[in-house]
Formats: sequence, C-alpha cells, structure tokens
Amino acid sequence: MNIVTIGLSAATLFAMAVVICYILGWASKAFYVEVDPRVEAIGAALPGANCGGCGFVGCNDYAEAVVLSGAPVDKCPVGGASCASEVAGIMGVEVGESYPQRPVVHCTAKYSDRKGRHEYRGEMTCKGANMVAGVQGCTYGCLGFGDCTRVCKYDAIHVIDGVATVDYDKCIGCGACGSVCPRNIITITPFKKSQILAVGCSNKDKGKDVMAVCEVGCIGCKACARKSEIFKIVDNLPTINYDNWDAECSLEVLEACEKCPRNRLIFVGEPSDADIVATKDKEAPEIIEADFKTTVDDTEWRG
Amino acid sequence: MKPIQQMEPLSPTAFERLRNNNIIQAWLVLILTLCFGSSLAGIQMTLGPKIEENKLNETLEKIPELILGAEGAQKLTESGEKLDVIPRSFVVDKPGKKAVYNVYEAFDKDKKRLGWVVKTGGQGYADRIELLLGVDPEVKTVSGIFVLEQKETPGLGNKITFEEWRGQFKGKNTETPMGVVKGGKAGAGDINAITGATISSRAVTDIVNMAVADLKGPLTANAEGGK
Amino acid sequence: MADQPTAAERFIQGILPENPVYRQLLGLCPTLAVTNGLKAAITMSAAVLFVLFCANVIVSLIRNLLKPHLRIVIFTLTIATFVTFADRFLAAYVYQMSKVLGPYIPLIIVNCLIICRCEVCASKQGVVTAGADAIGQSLGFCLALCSIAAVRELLGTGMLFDIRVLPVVWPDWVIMVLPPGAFLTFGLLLGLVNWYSDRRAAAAGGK
Amino acid sequence: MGLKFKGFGGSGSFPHGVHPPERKNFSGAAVIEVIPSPGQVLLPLLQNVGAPAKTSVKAKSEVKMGDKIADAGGFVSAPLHAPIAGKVGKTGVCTLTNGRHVPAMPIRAEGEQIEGKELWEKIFGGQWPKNADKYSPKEIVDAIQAAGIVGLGGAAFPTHVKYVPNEEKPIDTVLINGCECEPYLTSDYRMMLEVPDPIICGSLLLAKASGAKDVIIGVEDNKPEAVEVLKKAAAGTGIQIAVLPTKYPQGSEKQLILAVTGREVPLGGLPLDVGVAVSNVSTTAAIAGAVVKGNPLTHRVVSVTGAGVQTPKNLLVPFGISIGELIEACGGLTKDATRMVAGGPMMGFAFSDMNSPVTKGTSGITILTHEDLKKEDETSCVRCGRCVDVCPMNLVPTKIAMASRHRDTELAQQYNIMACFECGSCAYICPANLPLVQLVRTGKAEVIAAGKK
Amino acid sequence: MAKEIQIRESAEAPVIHVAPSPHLSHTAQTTRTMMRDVLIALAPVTGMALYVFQAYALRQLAICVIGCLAAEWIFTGMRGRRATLWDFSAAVTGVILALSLPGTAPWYIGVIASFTAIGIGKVIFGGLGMNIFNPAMVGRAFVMIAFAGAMGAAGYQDASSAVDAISQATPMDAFKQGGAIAPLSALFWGNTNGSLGETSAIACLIGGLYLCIRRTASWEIPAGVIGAVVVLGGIANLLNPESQWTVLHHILGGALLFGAFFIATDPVTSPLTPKGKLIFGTGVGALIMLLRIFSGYPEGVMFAVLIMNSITPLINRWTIPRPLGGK
Amino acid sequence: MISYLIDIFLIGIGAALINNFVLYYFVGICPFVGVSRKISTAFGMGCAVIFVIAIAAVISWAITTYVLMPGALLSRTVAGLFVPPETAAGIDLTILSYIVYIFAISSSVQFVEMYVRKFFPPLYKALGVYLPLITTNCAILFACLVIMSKITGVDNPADAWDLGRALTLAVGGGIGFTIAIVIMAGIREELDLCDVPKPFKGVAISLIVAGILSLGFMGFTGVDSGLRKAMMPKPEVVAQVQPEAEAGK
Ligand SMILES: Cc1cc2nc3c(=O)[nH]c(=O)nc-3n(C[C@H](O)[C@H](O)[C@H](O)COP(=O)(O)O)c2cc1C
Ligand SMILES: Cc1cc2nc3c(=O)[nH]c(=O)nc-3n(C[C@H](O)[C@H](O)[C@H](O)COP(=O)(O)O)c2cc1C
Ligand SMILES: Cc1cc2nc3c(=O)[nH]c(=O)nc-3n(C[C@H](O)[C@H](O)[C@H](O)COP(=O)(O)O)c2cc1C
Ligand SMILES: Cc1cc2nc3c(=O)[nH]c(=O)nc-3n(C[C@H](O)[C@H](O)[C@H](O)CO)c2cc1C
Ligand code: SF4
Ligand code: SF4
Ligand code: SF4
Ligand code: SF4
Ligand code: FES
Repeated sequence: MNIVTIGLSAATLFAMAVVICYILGWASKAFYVEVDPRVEAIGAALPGANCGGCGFVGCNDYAEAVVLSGAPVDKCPVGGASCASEVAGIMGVEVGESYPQRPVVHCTAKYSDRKGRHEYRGEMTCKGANMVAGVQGCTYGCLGFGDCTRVCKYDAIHVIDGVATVDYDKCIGCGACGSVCPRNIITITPFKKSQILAVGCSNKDKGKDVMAVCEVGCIGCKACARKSEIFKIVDNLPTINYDNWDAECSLEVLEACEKCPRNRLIFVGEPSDADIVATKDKEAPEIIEADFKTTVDDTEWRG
Repeated sequence: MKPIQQMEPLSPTAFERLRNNNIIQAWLVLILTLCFGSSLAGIQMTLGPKIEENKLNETLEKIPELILGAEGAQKLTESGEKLDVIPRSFVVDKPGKKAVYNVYEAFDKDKKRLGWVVKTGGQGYADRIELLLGVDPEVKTVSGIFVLEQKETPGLGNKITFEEWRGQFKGKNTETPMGVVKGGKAGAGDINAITGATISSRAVTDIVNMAVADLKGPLTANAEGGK
Repeated sequence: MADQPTAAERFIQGILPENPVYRQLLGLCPTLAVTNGLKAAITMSAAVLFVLFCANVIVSLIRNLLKPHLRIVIFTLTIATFVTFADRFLAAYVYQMSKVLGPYIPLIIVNCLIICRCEVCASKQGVVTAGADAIGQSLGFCLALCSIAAVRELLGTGMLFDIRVLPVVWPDWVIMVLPPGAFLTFGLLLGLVNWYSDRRAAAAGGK
Repeated sequence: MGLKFKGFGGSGSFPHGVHPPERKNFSGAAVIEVIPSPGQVLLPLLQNVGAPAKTSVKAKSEVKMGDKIADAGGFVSAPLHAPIAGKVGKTGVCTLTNGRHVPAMPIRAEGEQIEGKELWEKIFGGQWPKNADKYSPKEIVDAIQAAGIVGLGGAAFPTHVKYVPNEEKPIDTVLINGCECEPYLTSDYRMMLEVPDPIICGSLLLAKASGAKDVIIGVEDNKPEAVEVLKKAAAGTGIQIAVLPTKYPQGSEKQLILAVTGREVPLGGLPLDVGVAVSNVSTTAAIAGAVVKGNPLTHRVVSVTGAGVQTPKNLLVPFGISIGELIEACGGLTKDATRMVAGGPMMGFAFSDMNSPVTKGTSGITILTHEDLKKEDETSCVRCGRCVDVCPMNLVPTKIAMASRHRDTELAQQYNIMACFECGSCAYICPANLPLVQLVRTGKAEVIAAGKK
Repeated sequence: MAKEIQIRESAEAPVIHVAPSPHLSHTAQTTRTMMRDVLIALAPVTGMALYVFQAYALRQLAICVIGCLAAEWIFTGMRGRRATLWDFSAAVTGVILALSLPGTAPWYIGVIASFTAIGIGKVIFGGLGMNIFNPAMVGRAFVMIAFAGAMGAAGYQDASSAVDAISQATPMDAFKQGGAIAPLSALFWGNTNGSLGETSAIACLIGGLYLCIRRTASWEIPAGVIGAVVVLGGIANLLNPESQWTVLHHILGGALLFGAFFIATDPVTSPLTPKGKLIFGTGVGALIMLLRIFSGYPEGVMFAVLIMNSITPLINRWTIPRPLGGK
Repeated sequence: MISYLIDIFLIGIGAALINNFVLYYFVGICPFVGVSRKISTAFGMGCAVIFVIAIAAVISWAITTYVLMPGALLSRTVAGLFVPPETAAGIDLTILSYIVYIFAISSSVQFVEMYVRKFFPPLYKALGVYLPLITTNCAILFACLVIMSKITGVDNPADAWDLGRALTLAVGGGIGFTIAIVIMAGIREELDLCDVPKPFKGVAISLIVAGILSLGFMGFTGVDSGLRKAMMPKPEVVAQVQPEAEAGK
C-alpha cells in the first residue's frame, strides 16, 4: 500500500504537470498575440512577483507602461537597482544625464526691495496669489508663498526673505519647482561650471516701470551687453549665451557684473566636482532662455 | 505568473519537434513533480497516522471526564486503566432534516456500558459551536459537556468553555428540555445564562436539548438490544 | 549585473532595514491573521523560516537550470511542497497550535514574501547567501509578527505567552484579538515605524 | 413670483443662488454726476475679452475726443477711442485691477475739453427714436463695431460679435440685462432711472440687428422705480419688462435666460445656441449712442460706493481715468476702509493701486470697511454641502476646490470645473470660509495648462 | 508665509489689503456656529439624560467631553498644529459620544472611547472635516467590541442603582429576550433604560427639528432614515403580524431618532448633494432594520452609520449633479 | 430543496458580508492595499478575482472529490488496478492538496489570461491585467482550502459540500472581496484630498480604515443565524430514528 500511495501521488502530480504543460504550451501557441518584443523583454527582466508595488497592476502592465507610455524604469521595488538598469538597457535610455541641470530662480528681490506689497488674504499659495492684483507691485517676480518649496521632494528650495532660494547641495535637478512656479521664474539650466552666471530678475518692463515696483530689478540699461558679447538684451532683459562662455570671457563678464548698476548679475550654484568632471567634455548647451510670461491670470473669466 | 513563452513554429524534423515539445521543455517541472509527489507521500506515510491519532485523541481524551466526572477520570488515569470506547454513528431521519451523529460508547474493563458521548454542534452567536455531550447509559441524565470548537466573543460568549459554566449541565435530567434563565436564578432543570451572553448560553443548551431529543430513542433502544 | 549583496548583508538587511513586513509590506495576510497571540506568531514565523529556508536553498541549487518562463511554476511547486511538510509536521506534533493557525499555514504558499525572496535572491545567488537571506528575512518577519502580537495579546488579554502579566483589574480589550484590532494595531505600528525612520532619515540628512 | 411672470417661458427664477445683503442704498439715490475732465488718462490696450487692440496713432500726436487711437486686434476685439482731447504719450505698461499686466497708452489733456453738461448732452441728450426702421441690421452692427462697444455688464465681450447675423442659429429673443444683482452697485439702476430712452432705443436697434421678435428687459424686483420708468418709456414699442425676484446671480446671463425664457444654455455653449442674445442696459444705451449719434464708446457710468468712501456717487467718467481720481471726487476714503474692489463685492477684483485706470469693464468701485470683512478664520471644509446647495450651475464646488488644491485636474474635470463661472455664491455661503472661487480659478488655469500640453 | 508679508501700518491711512472675490461672506453661519447649533440642539436630549439618569449622565458627559477635548489637544499638538478646541467640534463629538454610552459604563470606557474617537476617528485622517467615519461612532464601536460585557445589554443594568430607570432592562433587550413590549408613551417621553441620549424620542425630535430648521443638518438624511424604517418595519409587521413590536416601536425605540437626527447628519461623513444625502439616509435606515431584525445585536444604528460612512465617497461619486445645461 | 436554497443563500451572504474574506479572514490583503488606489482599478481587480475564484473552486472541488479524498472515485479505480479494492478505497491523497490547488490556480489563471487576450481583447484590456496578480492572492487558495475542509473535514460523508455550495462560497467570497476593495478605493480617493499625517500616508492609513471597516462589518455578526431562523421552519424535535451499524474502524 505504501508503494502504491507513493506511486499514486507521484503519478497524480506528474499527470497533472503533463496535462497542464501541454495545455498551456498549446494555448500559448494557439492564442498567440503579437506584442512589442520589448514588452516581453522587460517582462522577463522584471521579477514577476506581480506584487503591484510599482503602482501598476502586475509586472506585465508595468512592462507595457514602460514601453508604451514611457513610465520610469526604476519603479520596481522588488527588482531594485539592478532590475532598473536592465530595463533601462532594453529601453535604450541612459540612466543619468549628460550634464547636471539645476534650477535658477530669476528673481532676487527681498521683501524689503519690493514696492507695493499688500497684505493678502486668500489661499496662501503662489498660484492663488498670482491671480490677485496688488499682492506686490512687480508682476514678474517671486511671490514668496513657496509653492516650489512644497513640491520639492528633496527639501532643496526655500523661501528666504521672500524669495525662493535653491540649496544646490540638496537639489537633484528634478525640475518640479520650475514647472510649478506660476510666474515661470525658475528655469532648469545646465550647469557648465560649478557656478554659472544668471540674471536675477525677470521684469521685462522698461526701466521706469521696473523702478516703480522694485528697488533692485533689472532696468535693461544694456551696460552688460556693452561689456561682453555674451549678453544680449531681449525684451529689456539680458539673456546669457552660454555658447560663447569660456575662460577668456570671464574677465569681461566680471567687469560687466561690476558695471551693472543694479547688481543683478549673479553667480549661482555650486555643483560638486564630480559633476564638473562629468560634463567637461560635453558640448556646450544652447542658449538658455527663461520662458517668462506676463503671468497674472490668463484664464477667461465670466460669461 | 509569467506567460509561458511562445513557441517557435513546429519544425519539420523529428528531433526539432521533440526539442520543442511542450512537455519536454518542462522536463524540470516533471522531474520535480515526481520527486515532490513521492516525498510528500512519504511524509504522509510517516506522519499521517500520528495526525489521525491526534484528531481522535482530541475527542477520546475527554471521554472519561465526560462519563465519570473529573475525579473519576483522575482516578482512572492514576490506576493506569483505560475505558473501552467504541465509535458508532447514528442516522436520524426526520422530515426536513437528516442528521448523522457520531457517538462513542464507553465501557469499563468489565464490558459494562458506562455511558455515551455524543459529538454534536450547532450555530452559536458568532459561528458554529461543536461540543461533546456525555449521557448516562439510559440517557436519563447528562453526565457532562465539553466544547470542542467555538468562536464566540472572548470575554463573553467564550465563557461557555469554562468549567464553571458548563459544569451546570452535569446531572441535569433529560426528561424535559432544559431552559435558560437569566439573572442566576435557575431552577433545577434550567441553566443559568452567562451575563451578557444569553445567546451563546441558549445555543449550547439548544444543541444539548436537540441531541438528547434526537438520540434518546435510538440510544436507549440500542442499550436494551445491545450488551 | 550590479553587485549583489553578500550573505552577511542579506542577513542583516532582512531583519530591520528591509524588514519584510514593515518596509516591504509583503505577506500581510498572516501578519494580520496570526498575531492575536505571541505563541501563534512565533509558530507561524518558524513555519515561514522553514519554508523560506528550504525553498531558497533548493531554488538556489537549481537556479542554473531555470527557464525564465517556468521559473514561477517551479517556485510555487517547491514552496507548496515544503509548506505541506510544515503543515503536516505541526499537525503531528503541535496539534493544538496547528488548529489555531488553521488555513494560514497553507496560505504561506501564496505569501508574496517567499516568492519575492526566491526571485530576488535565491534565483540569482549561491546557496549560502540564499540561506542567510532566508534566515534574515524570517527573523525580520518574526520580529514584526511578535511586535504586533505582543501589543495585541497584552492589551487584548492582559497576557503574554498565555501568562497573565497585567494586574487582574485590567479590563481586557477584547477588540484587540478580533479582526479590527489586527488592522488598527498594524496600521498604528506601521505609522510609528514610518515616523521613526523619517525622523532618523531627517536627523541623518541634517548632519 | 408666478404672477409677475405671465407671458414668459421661464418660471422667473433659477435653482439655487444666494441672498447677499443688497446695500444699494449707499449710492442708489445719487444722481449721475459728470466727473471733471482729468489731466491725463491711461488707456490700457486690452479692455475686452479677446485680442488686444493695436495702436493706430504715433506717440506725440494730437488727438481729439472720440478719435480712434487703436484698431481692433481681430474679430473678437474692439477699437479704442480717445476719451479726451490731448497728446498721446509713449506706450507703457499698467496693471489692471484684475491683475493683468498690459501695455497702455497715456494721453495728456491738451486744448478744449468737452465737459460737464455738454458732455452729458453729447452722450445722452437729444431725441431717441422709438423704432429702428431707419437702420439696416448691417448698419447697426457696423456702427457698434466701429464705436468699440463691448459689454458694460462686466464681461467686456465685444458686442458686435454677439449680433452678427448667424444663419444656423437665429436669435429670437433679445434680453436686456437690468438686474444688477451685485450688491452695492447702482450704475445700471441710475441709468434706467435717468436715461431710459437710449436704453429703449438701443434695445430696439439690437432687435432689428439680430432679427429677434421679442425684446425683454429683465429687472430685479428691488428696483420698482426703474421698472416704472422703463415701462413708461417702453410703452408702445413692444418691449416687455420682466420683473424678477431678487437673488444673486440673477444677472448672470445663463441664469437670466433660464429665468425668463426657461431655456438652458448648454454647457460650454453661448446664449446664441438657444436663440437668445443678452446685453446690459448700459451697453444698450451706448449702442443707441453709437448708431443714432455716431458716438464712440469713451465714457461710462461707474458707481463709487460702499461704507469706505466718504460720499458714494454715480459718476460718468472717461476710460483711462485713474481710480484714485474717482475716489477723490467722492471725498476720499474713510479711515476704516480696508479693501478696494473694482466691480461689486461678489465678483469684483480687489486692488491696491490707486493709479489703476478705469476700463470698459469697470462697472463700479466698492470700498469695503473692516466691518464688512469681518469673518472667522478659514477652517477645513466640513463637507456640509451648502456650497452645493447654492451653486447656480449645480456643481460641487468643494470637490472642485479640493481637487484643485491637490492639483488633481482629472478629478476637477470629472466634477465639471470648467462650468463654473466664478459667481462666488459658494464662497459666500461657505461656513468654513474657504477661498473656493480662487481655488476654482487656479484649478481652471491648471486644466487649461494641462490641455495645452 | 503670511507673517512675513509687511503690513502697511499707519494710524491715518486706511490699511488696504487684497483678496480674491467674493468679498462678502455669510457670517451668520460658520463652522463654529454650526457646531454651537448642534450643542444647542442637544440640550433637550442632554437635559432629559440628566433628568433620567442623574449623576450617571453627568459623570459620563464630563468624562467624554473632557476626554475628547484633551485628546484633540494632545493629538493636534503631536502633529504640531494649532489645537482647534474652539471650533467646538471635539465638544460635539464628546457630547454625542457620551449620549450614546450607557450611563453605568465604567470610567475607563468613556476615556478610551474619547481617545479612540478623536485619535483614530478624526486626527489621523487630518482633523476636522477630513474624517471618513463618524468619530463618535468609531469610539463607541471600539469600546463596544472591546468591552462587550460592559456595553452589551447586561452593561446597562445596575441592580444596586438608586436610579429607577437603570434597574430595568432596556426596551429593545426586554423585547428581544423576553418579548416584553415597552409602552409607546414610555419610549416617547423617555423614562426607560438605554444609552443616555436615546431614551427620549421627544427630546430627539425637538433637537432634531431645530437642527433641520436651522439648516445645520440636512433634512434629507433623517427623512431617508425614518422613511426606510417605516417601509421596512411595515413590511416586517406585515410578514409577522402577531409581533407586537410595531413600526412605531421601531421608530421610537432604541437609538433610531437620536441617530437619525444627530449622528447620521454629521456633515463631514455624509454625502454632499441632496440626492446623495437621501440615498445615504435610506441606506442607514435599511441597514438599521436589517441589523435590528436579524443580527446578533439588539441595535444597529452605530454599525449602520459606520458602514454607510464607508460608502459615502462612492455615493458622492455616483451623484455628481448634472451641471446647468450639461448632459 | 428550499432548505438547500436557503443554505446556498446563507453561505453566499456569509462569505460576502458577515465573514468577509478581507475584513474577517484577512486574505487578499496584498491586493487590498496594493490595488485600491483607484475605484476603476479596484473594481477590475474584484471582477477578475470573482472570475478566477469561481474557476478555481470548480477545479478544486472536482479534484478533491474525485481524486484526492480517501476513497475518491478516480484514485480508487486506478489504485484498484494494483491492490485489493479495500486498500484502494483507503488511499488518501489529501497531502497533495496544496500543491495541486496552487498548480491548478496558476495554470487556470494563465490559461484564462491567454484565452481572453486572444479572443476578447476589450475584455482583456479591462480585466486581463489583473489576472496575473491573482495567482499570489491568498483569497483564491483560501477558498479552495475552505472547500477542501468542507469535503474532507466533515464527520460524515453525507455532509460533504456539493459543487453548488462550493461555488457559492467562492463567488460570495469574491464578491465580498470586491465590495471591500471598492469601498477602500473610494475612501482612498477621498483621502488623497485629506491632510493625513505623513507617516500614516499610504498603507498605514489604509490599514486603519480597514480596521474601522472591519469594525463596521462586525455589525453583521449573527445575521446569518438570524436569517436562518427567520426563513427555516422550526425543525421538529420529535424524530424518526434509526440506529446504524457500527462504523468500521
Ligand atoms: C461585541 C459584542 C460581542 C458579543 N458577543 C456575544 C457572544 O459571544 N455571545 C452572546 O451570547 N452574546 C454576545 N453579545 C451580546 C448580544 O449582543 C446581546 O446583547 C446579548 O446576547 C444579550 O444577552 P444578555 O441578556 O445575557 O445580556 C455580544 C455583544 C457585543 C456588543
Ligand atoms: C455672477 C454674474 C453676475 C452677473 N451680474 C450681472 C448683472 O447684474 N448685470 C449685468 O448687466 N450683467 C451681469 N453679468 C454679466 C452677464 O452674464 C452678461 O455677461 C451680460 O449681461 C451681458 O451683457 P453685456 O455684454 O452687455 O455686458 C453677470 C455675470 C455673472 C457671471
Ligand atoms: C447612537 C447610538 C448608536 C447605537 N448603536 C448601537 C449598535 O449599533 N448596536 C448595538 O448593539 N447598540 C447600539 N446602541 C445602543 C443601543 O441603542 C442600546 O442602548 C443597547 O444596545 C442596549 O440594548 P440591549 O440591552 O438590547 O443590548 C446605540 C446607542 C446609541 C445612542
Ligand atoms: C449636524 C451635525 C451632526 C454631527 N454629528 C456628529 C456625530 O455624530 N459624531 C461626531 O463625532 N461629530 C459630529 N458632529 C461634529 C463634527 O462634524 C465632527 O466632529 C466631525 O466629524 C469631525 O471632523 C456633528 C456636527 C454637525 C453639524
Ligand atoms: S519661485 Fe515661484 S513658486 Fe517659488 S515662491 Fe517664488 S513665485 Fe512661488
Ligand atoms: S529641481 Fe527638484 S530637487 Fe531641485 S529644488 Fe527644484 S524641486 Fe527641489
Ligand atoms: S460650503 Fe464650504 S464647508 Fe460646506 S461643503 Fe462647501 S466648501 Fe465645504
Ligand atoms: S462653483 Fe462656480 S458657479 Fe458654482 S457657486 Fe461656486 S463660483 Fe458659482
Ligand atoms: S499575503 Fe495574502 S495576499 Fe499577500
């Protein structure tokens, strides 16, 4: 009886395995559906635990999302980093950028520099205040309610003295702050050197109008542009052409900075040495241009 | 589960066909099933009897106590003796209900019938309550009950498992069904409800009443005819 | 492939930094179901240890024979077998406890924790590492279960390991040993653990 | 209300809405005064919904009152005309009361100005024909367009656009909006009382232009005198006066149409879609002026009101005059003035800059005091559903606001965020004092941004 | 941030500030006045409880109100938020909790219920307005299950009590266990045993109507509850005509009116739209009847409210109103 | 017949509400906290579970009844080829149950997935993505185990569950799972707009919500016996009884 039981057990399982393998094998052929080979490849690279930890329903769904809708490659908590790099390999994306991108806040006026500030009651966010006239005179500059601080997951940007200030040690350049700022004064800029030059003002109005609202704003006097080729005045504001940025011009640039009557040319950032090494050989980035908008409320209202 | 990979189209040569055969592809699975199947059966062979014994013992161990009472059982163990227990089953056929009772008939070493132990159960407050009911050979009095399984509320309903409460059943007459009385003023034929758990108390009493009613006839009939 | 952690790292990681319950949130069903008493929790952890260890070792041994598409089938087969072993063993030697644990022992088969470890560690690394990983993870699991069970048993019955530790005047919080108590206790402890590790991370970041 | 409503398709009212205190007594009795001609005006180049106007005169050129100084920047746009005689300055920028930062053209007063009585005569004086037989629809629409007329009810939508003949969607009813449901404001009320004739005339012109059979003037029942005056003026013209219950926002066109005609303007649609065109009473008067007298739109009546101003008044002012001058003309602010609002308190914009110019959309300046603004601190939404009960658009404002606060545009759209017209009923009633309208507006901005992406 | 903004201060010139529209608000009703209204509406019920249960009621009220306020203060403090005691919401929770407990419950039950109500029922979700479940009912359910002995039927009776009502069985229990029918007048006026707030139907009605008239509570919810109970109770009566526990007993007995007017109407945990509120109320009523008739508990208000609370988000989803002119 | 229907009804109600799989038995917690972020996803998951759990119940009921349990038809016949029938009838293969169930579940999940994907692409879009997740969902295996215990664990074979009961339990459990997960998803969508303290965001608050839900569902305790009492005619106590022969050892 013992042997029979043992035999029968083994046989039962064996029979089941045979039947199932056969059926499934047949089914996989009979019901074959064309899929993107990358989906399969990623599916194979993923652990297949189907734990749902990635936020998708199961590994296959995630694989599809990666291929079809460009989901991030590093979402699988089970597979971890090794899995992420494998998936990245399949997708042909690089993990890591060629040069560090960091946010630059193009406003440097402290509370005391701003004219026409009024007490504001309402939703205490920049987004909200941006829709109300008269919170402060300047309609371009930082509002200081810290929407950017709230979205930064890395605790890297803070409102100090009424103006958003990036902590370049912590910032990883995710760009969240830039996309949330309702005044579009944060640009995500490639850092070619540990410190780059930036314009600390976004006001595109004429000098007189700027002076009416801000103690320190750029008045578009063109002093810098006269000193160095690298500056070009567009809409009453200098833009900096990083193509022409090299060691020789740094002297001119320093001079230009000195000439600026309002001291609005500033050096920002101090990315690590590693970043500098990493970006040494990369081609210089194109002109960085902040997408300033005359911002207050472009929604249609009423009717 | 990962979908089993799609097969290449069946290739013409016999060898290729063999290699691509679904079953052959899964050779590891097959071998493992063989190993696992037989080793499991082996385990079953070795542990199976022990488990069966455990299951049975759960009931058997209680029988002396249910029949003889706690001291009686104590004495019995001290004397190293054992009761002779014969498991039987009775089918009760009633309109609208067909029930099967597992009943253990207990004899002492002189083959004298000491009593019956009935395994029975019914709906309690939360879930089914399973219990053992001991009665004397003539099914005149209850000699004890024991709760095997219950999921009543701890602190309330689960007091039915406590000796203080279930002890009440001992010696109760089975002539008339037992009633449940709240407030601790039960008469001779009644059971005191647990405070705050009348439902559980009543459920147990009902189960006992029902079993007694169902089995009184057959058991006494059997007792007379037996021996 | 990136560096794989060593055996010792695997062992340590499993206990706290990658605690399967609190950090990875794997195997939640038994975590909730069998933590109304410390004894049950420890028995469960032992069963998991056994199954995880055996499965990890076997998978690690045959890892080179694995075909990707049959991998999970083989894992489940192996796990199911060892779970059956554990189940029968408990039924034979600690029958009462096996009744208490009921279906949750067989449910180890589908416990994500085990498949996950087979997948992440055993199918990629050697036997020793796999074994160490299994032990580390199981200890972590045990620790988590015991922490929950201790709270529940203590508040719910005034006892630990079935021994009364709180004074008799303590009114038992019956809810703690019932299903809602499991969810609430685990939720609160999880929050506590998150809060603590956030604080630790903040302290470390601040330095 | 049923009785007053014989003869109209609607029930006379609309679902939901609120009853804020009316406070029309501040300036309700003040006869319209003509403000002295200012030394300078600053004309923003964007005063209407749609495209900004394009300057058509060079800096330093001399202009007379009524000269065109900027062309319409497109079809949905309106030209600008000089409200005073003077010299055009260099185009600068200015911030409007609604927060928009736009280019603006200054004109320094020089030479003879038309002022006072003379101005009043020019704009409102003379005979107004009680029929429109003389004019063809095209003539009327062209005159409206050339005069730069935009809606004076607040939205500043270029009026000619509403009335260009449309084969597919014929207009059968012209509704003249005399509700003025905003608390405090009285400019429309004074217009109806003092100059009903141009209003009637303009209404008839609009009916002619659009080919509508019915012309209905809707007035809230808190202005019985205005109803009387209009009734008298309209006698024999076929114009009907609908007296509506006082409820905010009765003046909103969708609600007005529903109340008067019983038609529902489809979501995202225009009144045109249900065969109705709506214009404000002041707009109508301006239209009459443009068609009959060829007057371009250069002035409007503005109520300066509220407890925060010394003597509340209704003033006829040129566009581009700074709001500070208006307030001066009313004796200045009181000490406890705390908030200046361009428009009424429900939908107006708070502003702080006294130099902001009056634009075509400025229907009033309301100065609120500390007392008016006393309210409890904001708490979280207690989900009381009161905002749902008052929303005239039948929305769920709290959900929309919370979705917006958490940047969940998808959820906001599920709750029809774009249907909200920011009437403020919800925020008015909210016991938690949440800035619901502001949240809705930020949410809308985000939805639009997401849609553009 | 607000603090950092300079406020122009000068004795002469007015201080102008800016804010989004609308610039008026309906000051007659704020969160605080709403909560105050509830306290006022609870006055008859509380008064009745004090009259019937005397010191027991006073003690339980004191424990729960102080417990809830303390819990609110401690837990919001732990979150580093300003304590919000003065919006009275914690006080309302405390009073309702106390009124839903038996007067004889030991002191620790009130304390634990209060802390659970505020901690797990409210603050953990984010505080006022954020909770999904009715805090008072979370607290009551917690202790009801935890201390079933003291909270079950037996917990209501105290043979040694000098207070009349407490030595009787509660009406629902007397019926369930012994088939005894309490006279309707007793249920109406309230000199029976039970939880503190539930005994007097008239007090609940007075307070409830006040709430509905003040529009602090929406009438749809109590209407739905009572409507469902009438219909289902009527059906139950028809199916079982010999039962003496009629529809009226169902309505006047137990916590039905108290629950319908004060508990189910909690705005935070009920749906937003009138239609949703009606569905919610009907659901609560139907569940109450289901649980009363079939479940192991004598009463079902608390569970019915908790279960319907849990599907409130779904109801909100299903009842997004059609915007004007929309499809 | 009536009593059978009542039985089925009560089994269904019991599995769906009173002893809800998730809130009472703690099975399927992983998807319950993992896939409950959106109502639509949760509903899809629930439907997929109902579907698979029904298939698994049928398969496991059949295998248990005809192959695994002592004296099952198939194994007895096969073994009968080698050993005397009495021995064959005693052969007990229940030890294989776990491995067989999981094997059956995972392969049927896979089969269904492939089938649906090929022939009902829209259905696959709606449901298919959830199918693989279900293999590691305790709820399915749990249903199989309960069914097994109702077949092999009963004292006398006549009480063993038939296919109808097994299927009802499984589908009821699946519906219970769906109810729980959809409610949870609704609440979590709401919680996204709430100010939950940071450490509790995500899973911790979900568990607490589940705790309160389970507290609420405890209200259903006893509804089944209440319903049974209301629907069943009171069984006669006087009974016609026949003694049976002694059960063989
Ligand atoms: C959480 C809770 C658990 C309960 N558990 C049980 C129980 O296990 N058994 C029981 O008979 N009654 C239980 N009850 C009590 C019943 O609901 C009912 O009140 C009781 O049966 C009335 O009985 P009494 O008259 O003995 O107090 C429980 C009550 C609660 C609140
Ligand atoms: C909430 C709200 C209230 C309004 N109140 C009035 C009003 O009282 N009087 C008015 O003429 N227009 C009011 N309007 C503007 C009308 O909707 C509509 O745009 C106007 O009557 C059209 O006429 P117009 O183009 O001539 O300005 C209101 C709009 C909204 C959104
Ligand atoms: C608001 C409120 C809700 C209640 N909810 C329940 C409930 O869900 N279940 C319950 O058993 N008792 C509940 N009670 C208590 C009962 O109404 C009743 O007082 C208690 O169950 C005592 O009845 P018994 O003696 O029949 O157990 C509630 C009481 C109040 C005031
Ligand atoms: C009409 C009304 C009924 C209320 N009912 C309750 C209640 O039953 N339980 C409770 O804890 N709070 C209640 N509250 C208070 C408040 O809503 C509660 O504290 C919030 O749920 C906390 O976020 C009620 C408030 C109102 C206005
Ligand atoms: S940078 Fe932009 S988002 Fe940040 S505080 Fe300033 S205005 Fe706000
Ligand atoms: S780029 Fe990202 S990390 Fe850097 S400050 Fe902005 S939000 Fe923070
Ligand atoms: S009125 Fe205010 S508190 Fe009430 S639901 Fe609307 S937003 Fe929330
Ligand atoms: S949601 Fe919009 S339309 Fe509705 S009340 Fe609020 S502001 Fe008015
Ligand atoms: S452990 Fe049960 S579903 Fe994951």
